[in-house]
Amino acid sequence: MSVPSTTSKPAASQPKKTAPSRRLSPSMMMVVAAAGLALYSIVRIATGANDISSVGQIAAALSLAVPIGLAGLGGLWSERAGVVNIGLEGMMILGTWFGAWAGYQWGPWTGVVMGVLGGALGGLLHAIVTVTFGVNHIVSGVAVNILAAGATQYASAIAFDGVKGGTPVQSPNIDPLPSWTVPGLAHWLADINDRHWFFVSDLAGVLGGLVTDISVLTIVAVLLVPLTYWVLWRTPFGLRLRSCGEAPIAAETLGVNVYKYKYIAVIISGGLAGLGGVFLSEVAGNFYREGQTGGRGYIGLAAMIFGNWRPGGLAAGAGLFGFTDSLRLRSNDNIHSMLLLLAVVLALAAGWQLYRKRFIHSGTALVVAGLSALWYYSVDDVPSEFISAAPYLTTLLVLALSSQRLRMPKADGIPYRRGEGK
Amino acid sequence: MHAIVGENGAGKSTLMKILYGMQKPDEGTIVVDGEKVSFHTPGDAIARGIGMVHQHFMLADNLTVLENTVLGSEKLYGIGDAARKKIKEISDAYGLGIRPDVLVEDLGVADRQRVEILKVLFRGARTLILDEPTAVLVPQEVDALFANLRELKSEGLTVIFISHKLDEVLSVADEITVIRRGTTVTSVKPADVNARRLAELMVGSELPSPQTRESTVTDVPMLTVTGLNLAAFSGEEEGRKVLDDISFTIHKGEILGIAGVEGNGQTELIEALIGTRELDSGTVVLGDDDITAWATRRRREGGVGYIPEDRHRHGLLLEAPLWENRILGHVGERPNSKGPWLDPKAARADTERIVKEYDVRTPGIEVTAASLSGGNQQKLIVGREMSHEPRLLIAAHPTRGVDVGAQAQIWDQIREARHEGLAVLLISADLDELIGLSDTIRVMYRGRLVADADPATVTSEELGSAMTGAARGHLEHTESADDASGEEPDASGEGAEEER
Amino acid sequence: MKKFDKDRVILGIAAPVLAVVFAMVLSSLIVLISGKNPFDAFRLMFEYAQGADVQVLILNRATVYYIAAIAVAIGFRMNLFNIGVDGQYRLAAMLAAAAGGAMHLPGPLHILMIIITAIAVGGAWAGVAALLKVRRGVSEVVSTIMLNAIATSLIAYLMHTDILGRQPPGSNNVTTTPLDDTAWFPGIGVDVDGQRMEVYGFIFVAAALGVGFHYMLSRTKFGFDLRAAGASDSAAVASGVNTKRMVLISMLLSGGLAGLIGLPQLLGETHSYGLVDFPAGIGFTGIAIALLGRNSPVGIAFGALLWAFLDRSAPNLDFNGYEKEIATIMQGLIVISVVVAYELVRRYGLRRQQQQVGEQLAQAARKNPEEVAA
Amino acid sequence: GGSSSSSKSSGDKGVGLAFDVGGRGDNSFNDASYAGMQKAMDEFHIKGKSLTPREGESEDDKVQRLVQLAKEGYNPVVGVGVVYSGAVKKVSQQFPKTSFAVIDAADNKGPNIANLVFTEEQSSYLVGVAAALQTKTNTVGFIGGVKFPLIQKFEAGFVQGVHDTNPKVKVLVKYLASPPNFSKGFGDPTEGANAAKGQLDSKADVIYSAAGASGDGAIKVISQSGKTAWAIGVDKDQYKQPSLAPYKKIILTSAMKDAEGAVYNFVKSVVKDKKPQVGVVPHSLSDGGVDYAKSNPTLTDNKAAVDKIEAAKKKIINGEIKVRTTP
Ligand SMILES: Nc1ncnc2c1ncn2[C@@H]1O[C@H](COP(=O)(O)OP(=O)(O)OP(=O)(O)O)[C@@H](O)[C@H]1O
Ligand SMILES: Nc1ncnc2c1ncn2[C@@H]1O[C@H](COP(=O)(O)OP(=O)(O)OP(=O)(O)O)[C@@H](O)[C@H]1O
Ligand SMILES: [Mg+2]
Ligand SMILES: [Mg+2]
Repeated sequence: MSVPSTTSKPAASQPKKTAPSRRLSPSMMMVVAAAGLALYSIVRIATGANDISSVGQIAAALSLAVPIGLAGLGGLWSERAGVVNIGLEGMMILGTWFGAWAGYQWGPWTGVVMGVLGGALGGLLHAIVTVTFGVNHIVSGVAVNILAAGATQYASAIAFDGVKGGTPVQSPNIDPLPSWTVPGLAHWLADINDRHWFFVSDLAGVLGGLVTDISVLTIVAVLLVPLTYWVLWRTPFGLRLRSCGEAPIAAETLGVNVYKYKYIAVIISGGLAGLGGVFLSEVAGNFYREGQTGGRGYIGLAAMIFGNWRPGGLAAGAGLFGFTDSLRLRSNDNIHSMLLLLAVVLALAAGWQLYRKRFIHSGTALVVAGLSALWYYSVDDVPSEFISAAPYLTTLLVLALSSQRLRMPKADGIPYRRGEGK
Repeated sequence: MHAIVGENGAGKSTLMKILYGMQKPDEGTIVVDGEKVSFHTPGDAIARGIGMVHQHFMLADNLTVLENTVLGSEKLYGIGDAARKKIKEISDAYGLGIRPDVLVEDLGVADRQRVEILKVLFRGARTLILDEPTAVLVPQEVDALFANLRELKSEGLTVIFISHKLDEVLSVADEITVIRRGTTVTSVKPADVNARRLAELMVGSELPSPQTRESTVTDVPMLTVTGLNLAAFSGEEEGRKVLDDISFTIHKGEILGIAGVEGNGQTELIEALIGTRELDSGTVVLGDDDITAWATRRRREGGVGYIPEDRHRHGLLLEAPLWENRILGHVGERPNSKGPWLDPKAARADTERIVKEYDVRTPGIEVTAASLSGGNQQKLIVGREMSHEPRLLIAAHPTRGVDVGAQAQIWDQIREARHEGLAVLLISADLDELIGLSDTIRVMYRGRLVADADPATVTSEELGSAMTGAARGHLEHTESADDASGEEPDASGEGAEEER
Repeated sequence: MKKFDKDRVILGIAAPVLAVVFAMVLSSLIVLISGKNPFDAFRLMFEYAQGADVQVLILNRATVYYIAAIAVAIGFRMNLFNIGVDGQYRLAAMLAAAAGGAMHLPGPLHILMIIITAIAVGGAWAGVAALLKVRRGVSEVVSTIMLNAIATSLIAYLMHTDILGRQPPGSNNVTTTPLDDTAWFPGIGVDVDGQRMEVYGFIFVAAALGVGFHYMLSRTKFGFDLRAAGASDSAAVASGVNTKRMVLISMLLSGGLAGLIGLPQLLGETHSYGLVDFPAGIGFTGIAIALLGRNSPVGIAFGALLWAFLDRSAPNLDFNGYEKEIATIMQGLIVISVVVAYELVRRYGLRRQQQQVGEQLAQAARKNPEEVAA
Repeated sequence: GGSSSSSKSSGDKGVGLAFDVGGRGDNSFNDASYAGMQKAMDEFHIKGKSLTPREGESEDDKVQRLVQLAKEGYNPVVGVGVVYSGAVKKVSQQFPKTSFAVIDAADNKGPNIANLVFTEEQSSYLVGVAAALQTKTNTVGFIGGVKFPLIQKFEAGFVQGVHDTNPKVKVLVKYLASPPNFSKGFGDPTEGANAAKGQLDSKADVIYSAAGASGDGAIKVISQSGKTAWAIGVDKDQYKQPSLAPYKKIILTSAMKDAEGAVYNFVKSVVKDKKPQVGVVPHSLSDGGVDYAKSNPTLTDNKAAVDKIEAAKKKIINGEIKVRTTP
């Protein structure tokens, strides 16, 4: 099963720069995805946890992945231009607040614009501090987070208290943004999904989740992934921007105004994180609420690193997180059934390692596989605390199992001063 | 073709950066084509047809050659096929042999140098500034470069170039300007001066006299290396052998010079010897100890001195004061520490000593390493490594970018230590240095030691041909190779220079 | 040489002071937006902090922040970003509280055992991130973010009443078994209006940690290697530092220290870990303070005191009808302006130093040729 | 935010109220407590002050807040929420002449402490009955904000109410977060919405969320699901909550907890009656301290259902039904 593969199309078309040896052809990828889905389907049937590939599950995964993905994209823009952005959380907070503040007064679309601008404002601050003053990027990001939290709380008390439907910690309601369900198709897919057939229903669930009750912002967010790829890797603008993250001094010698591109990148970064915030306050909910972002900015950052500073990878990271997050939220059985999936996957991995004559790896995988199978069969219910931890554990597990050869932009996080190149 | 020469820190690069708009002059004028100009950014200079190849590579490793080339000038041919076509065109016209779609990080230095030149040509520059373009090239490559430059000149382009290699300057320049401590000393025609006179103009005083050679080689082995093998573990060439069955012995009092084009395994050899790279196979014996399994710290404290090729990356903590840099690499040794404790007082005192003995020009030991000039940084490193009575010294490009005066000093120190029984592994791109200093020379090519030579008789050109893979085995001196015009000495060579 | 140093000291002090003033000016503007008098706001904060009781609270808070920031700083010193201090200290405090509750030992030993447990747990939890980084190349930023969340779940699970938790009758909280009074860390009594208040005895531990951190960095071989690895990875490796081992050790140290963060409260105040009311988020504050104090033990001490002051005097704003978020905003502004000020001063200092070096060398050089010529 | 005027010192300043995390504006029991204080202030012509905490603060912050109130002469002083339990105990000893109350905790003894507690399990039981009667799919859901004993009381009562009414009804239980993630559990509508969606997809058609503002997300999703499904509110009559007005039709009922009355009564006992409440002051079905809401016509028009709920209520009051407090 792979939600990632549904959202990470750009990864397939990326040039042979990263990990040159293991590019799969599109048809191979389809085969792998299908095999994964089949395996997933078997687990579903074996466990009876039909929700794990239901239309609702996929739709929820998508909507939970969107804010994380947007924050991650924000991180990508900034870090590709060489500015580490730990301030995404703060920029996201600004997005939720400004989105709601404008949204309840002047309609949701104004809210979207203002939310993006609010996030961009956070980006601007980060850019001034890191680019103009050359301060350590992490300090600046941490300060942005503190300031954004403090400022929005302060502003809520002024702007929302006493307004009808508002309180010092919550904005009044915002009218909803449009969302669509593809008529006919969605219904038909949901119907097939409900039959719980092998494979076909799961496929229908995946497709159905992508055409059911899709908010306009979800569409925007999904489109932003290939768009980001296109802009950053296929346009002169993107080339210049990335050059600032790889070798700013070299870029400078070729007449690139490094400051300008860093500024643009960090401001766009803030805008994207802000859009993620707007998604929370206008689509996922319909009001601003203090603490609403709940650390999603950090998760977005993690998704970006998970995705090796590439749009496809980060979409996969956000997708994985959103997917497990919705499994966890929707039903306790889901996570229980994942134990079996884990056991099966690890058993397969063990076989593969055995084939490659790595006996220790193989043994470890087999033991863990056995344990999780044992766990699956010995209890009917995973303690709810472990269910809460599932998305985080999964992320960690995937990272630990897939070997990471992280390739961050070379000059990422290194303060740059014009005219100091030797 | 106008050459600029001068000591380290004379202001050559600074002057060029001003011409290129990277720095602003306090006063003065620049006239291009009879028109007074003032540049605020390199962009302005580029627009005026000025292009510059910098002393240090200005390339983004993680971008392709194509991307590095079009960056900043995307308006000309876009960033796609049109640009690729143009690059091929230029590459073919000047025989640069450029592959547009490889990552720069996978290129060797010579290829990078060509990419730098390509970048300039791509922009249609009429005035070329080349800041020490030859420092990392072997003689054949230098010749090829100059051939290209002559061709450009014949097309009406202007070339300004900077070099510390005075023979080179004399052979190609039409006019030479000497600068010293930021001012022009004089302008001369190459015909009117010789290398010695030029050097004296640069330094402002007489040069140290040439060394006398006396052998100090003993027959006590100090370093014995057998069967080193190492495969690349990443990148385009995963699995290729970067060290291929390397064996050699250095005796007490011997300097073994390794010649080779950069990227042929020298770096890996050094890493293997100081223990920062794990070998696939092979043994390293220092004196009587098999140190193959030793960690770096143990090796260094066990008598391996190390002058790294890149002092900024491997030799210094730039933001730390000199006395802390004196501790670096020898933290467990006296006078730097006692037991688990540092002894800053003793370390400071010893730094003072090094500064005095090795003539490190600094106002004090509390200044950061970054505020010293490169030459003085290098002297500090040499002083530090020599202070721990090494049994083996690994010296990689010990005088790179260092001016004539400091160079002589460093050579003297190495010789002196050799006299007292030090074994030295010398790796250098400066063939004159290699020939002048070594007792034995081996040539490294594609991870193998392919040739050896007697420094007393061999010429740089002969070495150069072995370095490009054109010659193998024991290099016997032949009179015909003395011809300085730089024909390939071995016509049957594979022309490996272009191959990669 | 002496002269630069004096200048540097003056600049070093002037910079943060000016920055704090600058932050206050900006905050004033923000107070003005809400139509209130900023001077009153500051006056309220300062007056309130005059009270001995509030000062005790400030010291106590600063103690906790100090430990947290030192824990973060150890990582930063070698370019490791341990966002996981938060999870490390909560898990450590919880398990140490449970272990301490189960033990019945004489005084100092009891406390010692609890401290050791806390250090071990904090270190182990950080060790997971360290191992993942060293063995699998997983960025510690990602892994510690994840481990924070996992720690939360693990704590909640372990606090089930049939595992380590207990629910006092009538209470809606779950706590660990209260510690015997042999495990109570003695505080320093302060008499406030006839009422006894205590400064955490742990303040001495914190101070000792600061001194230890300072000596470790500046006086030990290990500290030198740590700083070298932080200043230049490549140079450190060439000098014989085993970076993987260094990552492991510094992460373990960072986590071990993080384990101590919860102990002042645990041993000096609550004497049990409460699921619902044990403080959270101190790890994040620690990051801000470490950065504010530029990862130096002395800087962090000032940072922690300043932060604690703002924290503790903010309630008086709330009390007098001002938005207490003003204090949070000031904290953010102070971080930015102090750090910007330092950067400007650093740059200025570096330029001056280079110039001076250049001048002195030039002078020397001018004399030299004459000698040679003579 | 502070409230009302800050009068000059001397003697009694009026009521001091220290909020739980979330503070005023949580549309939940902080607000209800505040309303109780306001009511008392108006009625007895006294002043008052309310103070808000930050998330993740430690016990001494709470102590500091209570001390500040008591020291400035506020009397009585109310700590809203479990988290004030230990702090109230400490501060009450320091200010023996001040009356303190803590809401939601019953473990504090002292001559000047009142423990204002509620039998949330009872009201939850009643809405459980309502849910069991309303469901067509024989599946209902419970969403708890943060898993800790207080919220588990809601779960226990609800599940028992459902099963006592119709043992065949399945109850899906979901907690959104663990302590100390209160803002995620109680302040994140996204979490509530997704949990509710999941339960709806698992065929639940009545969902009871005890999850603060996260529950608002659940209510929104239920109303927009296009299915015939119902929400049950918590703490106050959410049918009447302005911010939920668009969805009120599907809010079947709410398990109410009269924090307003509790605070009011406590203040009254101190200010008017001069006989401060001390010890455990229970608020249960019998005194209206907790109850279920009868605002939605869907419920009230269903005579049979209301009768059954009322019958259960009587049985609980007269002790025939004992409601569990732990799941
Ligand atoms: N702005 C400046 N004003 C005056 N002196 C300066 C300035 N910047 C640097 N210097 C001095 O110039 C000297 C050399 O610096 P730098 O490292 O740039 O020299 P360099 O030309 O690269 O020397 P080398 O050839 O030895 O590498 C130092 O002594 C430094 O203190
Ligand atoms: N604005 C400035 N004021 C004073 N000194 C400066 C200034 N800019 C550069 N310098 C110093 O002037 C010197 C000239 O350095 P430059 O790099 O031009 O030397 P170079 O002649 O190229 O030497 P090398 O042979 O090492 O490349 C350096 O020491 C540099 O630090
Ligand atoms: Mg130069
Ligand atoms: Mg130089």
